[in-house]
Amino acid sequence: MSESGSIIYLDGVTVSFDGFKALQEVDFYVDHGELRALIGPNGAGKTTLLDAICGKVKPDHGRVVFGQATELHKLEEHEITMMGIGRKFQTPSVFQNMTLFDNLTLATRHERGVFANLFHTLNRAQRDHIMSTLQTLGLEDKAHQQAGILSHGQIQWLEIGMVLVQDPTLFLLDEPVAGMTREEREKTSELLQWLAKDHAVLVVEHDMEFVRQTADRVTVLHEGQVLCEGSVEHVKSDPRVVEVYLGRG
Amino acid sequence: MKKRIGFWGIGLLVSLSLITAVNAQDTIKVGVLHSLSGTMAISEGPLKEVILMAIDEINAAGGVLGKQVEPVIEDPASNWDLFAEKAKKLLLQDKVATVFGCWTSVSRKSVLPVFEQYNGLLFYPVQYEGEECSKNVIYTGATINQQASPAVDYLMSPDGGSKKRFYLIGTDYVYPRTTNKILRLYLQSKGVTEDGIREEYTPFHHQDYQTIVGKIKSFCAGGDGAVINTINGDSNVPFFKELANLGITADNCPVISFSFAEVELQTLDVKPLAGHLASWNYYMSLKNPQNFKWIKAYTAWCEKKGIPAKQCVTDDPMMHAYIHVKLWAKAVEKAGSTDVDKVLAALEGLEINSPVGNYKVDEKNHHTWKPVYIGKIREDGQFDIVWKTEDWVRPEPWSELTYPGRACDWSGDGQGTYDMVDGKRAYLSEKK
Amino acid sequence: MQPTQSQNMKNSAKGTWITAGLLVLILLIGLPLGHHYGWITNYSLNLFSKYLALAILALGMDLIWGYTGILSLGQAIFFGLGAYVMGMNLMLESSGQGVYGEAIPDFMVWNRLTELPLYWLPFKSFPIAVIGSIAVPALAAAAIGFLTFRRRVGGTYFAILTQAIAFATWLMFNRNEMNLGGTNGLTDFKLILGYALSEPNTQWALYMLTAFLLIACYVGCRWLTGSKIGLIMTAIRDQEPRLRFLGYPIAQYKIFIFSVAGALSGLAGALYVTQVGIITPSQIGVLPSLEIVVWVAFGGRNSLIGAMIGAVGINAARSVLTAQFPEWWPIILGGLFVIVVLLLPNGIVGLPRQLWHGLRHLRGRSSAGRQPGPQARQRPVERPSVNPSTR
Amino acid sequence: MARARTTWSTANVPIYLKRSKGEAVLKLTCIAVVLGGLVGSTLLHTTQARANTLKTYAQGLLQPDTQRAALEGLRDLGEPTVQPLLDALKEGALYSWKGVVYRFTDTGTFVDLDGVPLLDSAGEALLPDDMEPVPLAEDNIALVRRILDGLNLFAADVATRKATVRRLGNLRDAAVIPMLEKALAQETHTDVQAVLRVAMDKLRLASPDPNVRLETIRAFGASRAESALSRIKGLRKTETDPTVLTAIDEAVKSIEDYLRLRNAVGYVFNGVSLASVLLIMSLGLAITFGLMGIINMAHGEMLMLGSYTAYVLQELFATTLPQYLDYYFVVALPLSVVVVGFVGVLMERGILRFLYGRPLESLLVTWGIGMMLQQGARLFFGDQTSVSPPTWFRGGWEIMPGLIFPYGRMFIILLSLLSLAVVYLLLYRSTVGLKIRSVMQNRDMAACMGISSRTVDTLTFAMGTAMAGLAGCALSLIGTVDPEVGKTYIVDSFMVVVLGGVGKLVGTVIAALGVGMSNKILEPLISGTAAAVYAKVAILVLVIFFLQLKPTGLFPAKERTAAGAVR
Repeated sequence: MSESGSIIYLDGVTVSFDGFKALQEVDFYVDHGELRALIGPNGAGKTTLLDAICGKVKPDHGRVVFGQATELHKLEEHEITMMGIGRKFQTPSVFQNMTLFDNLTLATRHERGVFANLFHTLNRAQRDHIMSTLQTLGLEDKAHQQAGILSHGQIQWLEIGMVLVQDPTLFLLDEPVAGMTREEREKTSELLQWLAKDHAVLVVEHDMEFVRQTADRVTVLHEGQVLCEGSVEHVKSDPRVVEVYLGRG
Repeated sequence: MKKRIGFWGIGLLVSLSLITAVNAQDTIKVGVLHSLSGTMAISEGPLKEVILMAIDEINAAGGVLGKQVEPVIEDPASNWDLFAEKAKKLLLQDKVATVFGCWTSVSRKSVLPVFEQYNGLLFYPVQYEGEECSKNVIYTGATINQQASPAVDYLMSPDGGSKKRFYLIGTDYVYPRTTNKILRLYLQSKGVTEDGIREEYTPFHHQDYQTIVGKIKSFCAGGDGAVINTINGDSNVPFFKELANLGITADNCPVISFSFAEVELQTLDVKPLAGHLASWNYYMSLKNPQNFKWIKAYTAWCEKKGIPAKQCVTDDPMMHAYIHVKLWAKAVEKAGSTDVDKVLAALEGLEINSPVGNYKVDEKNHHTWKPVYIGKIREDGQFDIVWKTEDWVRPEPWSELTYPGRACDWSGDGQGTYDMVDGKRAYLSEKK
Repeated sequence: MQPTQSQNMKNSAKGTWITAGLLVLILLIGLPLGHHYGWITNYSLNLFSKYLALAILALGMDLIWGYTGILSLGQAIFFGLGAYVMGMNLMLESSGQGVYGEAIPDFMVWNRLTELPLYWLPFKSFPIAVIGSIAVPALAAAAIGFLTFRRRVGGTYFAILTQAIAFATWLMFNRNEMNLGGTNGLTDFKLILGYALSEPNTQWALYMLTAFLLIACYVGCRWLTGSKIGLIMTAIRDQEPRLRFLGYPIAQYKIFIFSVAGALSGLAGALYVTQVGIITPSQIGVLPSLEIVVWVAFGGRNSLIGAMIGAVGINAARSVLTAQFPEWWPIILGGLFVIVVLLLPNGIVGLPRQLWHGLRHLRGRSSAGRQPGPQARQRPVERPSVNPSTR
Repeated sequence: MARARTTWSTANVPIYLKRSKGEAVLKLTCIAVVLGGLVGSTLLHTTQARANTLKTYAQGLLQPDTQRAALEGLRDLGEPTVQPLLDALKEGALYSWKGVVYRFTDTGTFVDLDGVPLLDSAGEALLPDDMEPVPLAEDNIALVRRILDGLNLFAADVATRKATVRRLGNLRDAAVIPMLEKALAQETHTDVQAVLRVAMDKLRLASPDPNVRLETIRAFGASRAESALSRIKGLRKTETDPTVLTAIDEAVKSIEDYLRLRNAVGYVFNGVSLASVLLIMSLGLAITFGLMGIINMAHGEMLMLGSYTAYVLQELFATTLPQYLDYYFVVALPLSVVVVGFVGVLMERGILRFLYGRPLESLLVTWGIGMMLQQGARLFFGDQTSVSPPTWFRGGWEIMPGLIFPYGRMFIILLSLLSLAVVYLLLYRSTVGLKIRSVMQNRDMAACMGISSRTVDTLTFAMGTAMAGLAGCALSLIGTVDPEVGKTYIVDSFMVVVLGGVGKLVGTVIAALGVGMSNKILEPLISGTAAAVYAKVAILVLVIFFLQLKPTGLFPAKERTAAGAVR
């Protein structure tokens, strides 16, 4: 598979926190319209990899290339986001003191500069988009309630929704189903597959069950390096993976 | 919450009107405007005491014009902006006949417009930089030629060690700046060369004098140097401690200070200051009967007011503060009225017997005549008088050096400060 | 908790006009009438309009701290800058009337200056001075913001830095070499636009102007906090990282808000100096800056009305108390700090709601209504996830 | 009648009025008396007669035109007994009443020349209103001074002798050399002898004989005596003799070289000294801020409390056991730690623990507390008080001629190093420190391991404040003790902490050194009248710009999310 087809491409990326190498020389790519799962034991560097993509951490060396030739590692976080990369964090972070609607209003795709927003009010189209998003998430009836009152699962969805309304080309989802009930997981999984139709999605997840029913390709990270890559079955059969990961359940 | 604004507004107005509701018809109200809190309280507090004491004595002797004198005490809390506010209150709401108050030049400058606008009368008891001569102020404190220049003359005399080099150090505000502006010219007029004069200013409450004292040490090394100190308040402690530590003593490099007296010394660690000099019009240790009687009276007052004996000392500004109450009373009696203009007229050339001997208000310029003493600081915070002017010194609000031919005259149809322009008076007020 | 933004957006218009109307009623009609009928003396009116000027300052503080969660310990700098710029104009307006009767201000004479320093010249013109008194502080704020926010210096670090800057500014303004009057500051103003400042009429006009501007500023701030910017401000306060990954250039926003606050402070300063008649460095330093904080904290840091009440209330209290028992004032003020922060996280305007909350869940999660500071530890939302039968 | 005097100054001419008094007749009689006195003094020599002559001269002092004669008479009399008389004359305590001369004494009574007090019938001190003060004419002051000097050179008190010698030495008047030689001949005390020699050397510079000048200059050059520098330079202008001129240049050079070196050493010491002050203040902050993330705005006031502890103890000792006054400091040092540490406990237990995780709130609260403490101190102690250091901290160690390291400052340097060591050991080499650090990094985990995080919090905070207490007690040696003493260095020490970066002691140390040194090196460089201030400001600006490069300080805490600064 060629680099040109990839939407995100990590080229020998190394990230270290004084001494400790969270990522070493990682080469990694995701194609357009792909739904990629990223798995690995704790401290394998999964989150760090997402961080490296969305600019939360800067690689010590190596390149992070988005689309054809945009070098993300040279940009600020907000610039990266505006390139069309949406991130959902591991610990759900929404604006608890705002309504769901306001949460999404902030996320809605629109000029981010101060003066652009000084006199900005949502137009009908944007309102509808927000409401429909809430609908897909099944949260429309809570539209004007504080996010603080949502259940953990719903908060996850809200955050996913916030990524949705940004309408990015690449989704970065960090443990989207953590703390969800089985129903919620299935629903989330549907949602992701529906997303993957016209977006690239990169999911970090522990739950193999969920991974199997959602992802079409899986990358296994171990100690900051790509261990192996392929379909869920292929990965599961790989002895090294069994050794480092599944072996431990 | 909307109610609350109204609530506050009303509450405020009520409380204000309450404050203003002071009423007593058959007394003469006088204002006392000294900081009783904040950083200046230490110095200004005692002034309030002697003023009240003087008023007491006056009332005991039957008051003025047969009326009792009623002090209205305001506390501007060492806050320059509050001074203006409080002065306004005294003049407009309490309608006082006169105000005794202010210490720092800053506070005086900020109340000046108020007094001039409402034609009030202010007695100002502290030595100051001069170059001011308001119609509405009587300046009883020393002008520069009544404190600073005599000090310099003393230091340059063989008696004072015939000094040739002078390090002018002060706190950075109007008094030291103006004083040194004039002293510089004065020194030059006495043949002191440019490199024989150093000038430096530190902020209020400055603590770190290491470097400066280092400079002073090498400046004085020749033995012909002296320091003229206009540092204000607490900064003197680290300054003198540093001097003592670096072994700078009074006999090879005397420091002469203009801005602390007995009261401040009581609160400082005097040991490092001992032997250095000060220049004032009055010292508690002056050996004359009037002073002795006054101190006795004040000690009694302290006991009455429960002021601890340690703090019960008198100093120059206190003496002026006490005397200017007496001056005012005498003038009111002479004028037969408390009307400001009449009292001012009565004050011209008014003589009075004071703890420094005879003392009088100048016939023209609203300042006062008094002798100048150089004192040497003792370990007990008192002074040994080492030198005195032969007689009382004429006040010069405008120094001949900075403004040749400028003087001030409020007597008769005098209009205050004027310049002599080809033998004729050109009043500044006419320029405006 | 504060009213949610979207409600704000809807209600703000209505609410704003109601409160504004009330303010007009009290400040622009009530008090002037009272003054006209002599219930309120010139002196009191003048005093009160000083408080109103300070209320504008509090509005600025509320924007930056209450809404955006950035604690600036240097707001007094901008207040001072505005005041000094205006003061310079007043100084020049009444030049030649000083003690020395020279063309330059008195303090310059004893600072051995012969003519006006260059940077004084522009402020000879009143319009420039007015504009300057708002623009200069705003620019200063922008500069400080640019140096700090861009490098993501925030939270306590920002507080300490602004404090240090305030301290440095205070030191500098105290120097007479700055030719701004040193410790004495600028004072002894006589005229404004040729009108005598001492004239009751002038003072009345100034009062009306101040009251009007205060109301205008209030409406402006309400509009700002109600707008999308308002949302973003709150977002910065509560969840800055999240907002950053929504693609917002946080620094820009912080700088913007900080400058707006600076401009308000400057305006307040300009009004203050014309009415009090003196501005000294003692109004610039760390202490006054922190006092502004306590006004806002006392009034209610999530409410503009609260900020204004705080400013007027505490300053009124000061005038009264410093007259009665001055030496206790600092202790009272300090006590206020402790009490307000510990017990009234939303100030007095938040008190009713807070009590209500307190009653609501007695097992006093007293954290209710508290705004987590920008650095607050995330309160984990540990609740059993409910069954999402939302379809 | 008014009499204008021009001797006062050439440029500004204050006028000294003299109240008119004294009729011609009286004057004449006085002159007669004085003349008589002079005659008498030369003839009779019994003590009785001396007393009489003293009286007659005293009479002579009363009139301006006989005053000088009388003074000269007294000078030739050269007797200790004239001292009180002249002192009184000098300080205006000499009076005449009904033609008799009286001195007014500290006890508030008039005494005549034989020391007999003037009492009324009731035995009370009599203070007549028509007492005439005796003015001392301007041009006689020098004479009086000289007479008194003559007496002081042989005064019993050593200090008086030294002082007199020094002053005479500075007179640049070769005429006094014989006086000094006479004194040296009789002087027994070695110190005074040394002072005498220096004084005479200085005077010799003015000697007419070039050889004398030459050797004196060489001597000064060899001894590198700074005190002679300006004098020698002054000489250069007037000197004609070539050999002397070259000698002068050599002397000046050698002295100035020496001075350059000495000043350099001096600056370094000043820097270190300031750094130590900052360090000892910042340590406490570094603990509370670095470990707990609490900005203790009351740190300055904690310092103040430390100073007041010293002050109170001093007062206690002064009243109770004055003989051990010096030892108050020994007690004060540990006590201030305890007291202020305890205050810290109260603060933490009472207030701060409700505010963990909300640094801005705790910042405001601590500031409020500080404000109350400050004013409380002002109400209780008044505004200016100061501690006088124990005698063994007075003065300093003269490390090289003319350069003194004050003991007080050296002590503070030592103390700061000591406390640094203690803090280090406590935090990084002790179980307590281990607990502290574990709690600060992850309180829940620590709690699981059975560490009471609450106790640790209290302990840590108390430790921080205790350091401030220690600092306060130490700083009282070199500064004031007043309610605002905390304000002086607090901003700088905040800068030090920010600059050093939280969580690492070494950062604090280096930052303190950096700020202190650069401050003391800048200060002399910036000329003009405001060096001290501009240096301070410059430092603040530098720090702010430094934070542009390293927003988390020199040694940021090694966590994945750098604490506070970057978010």
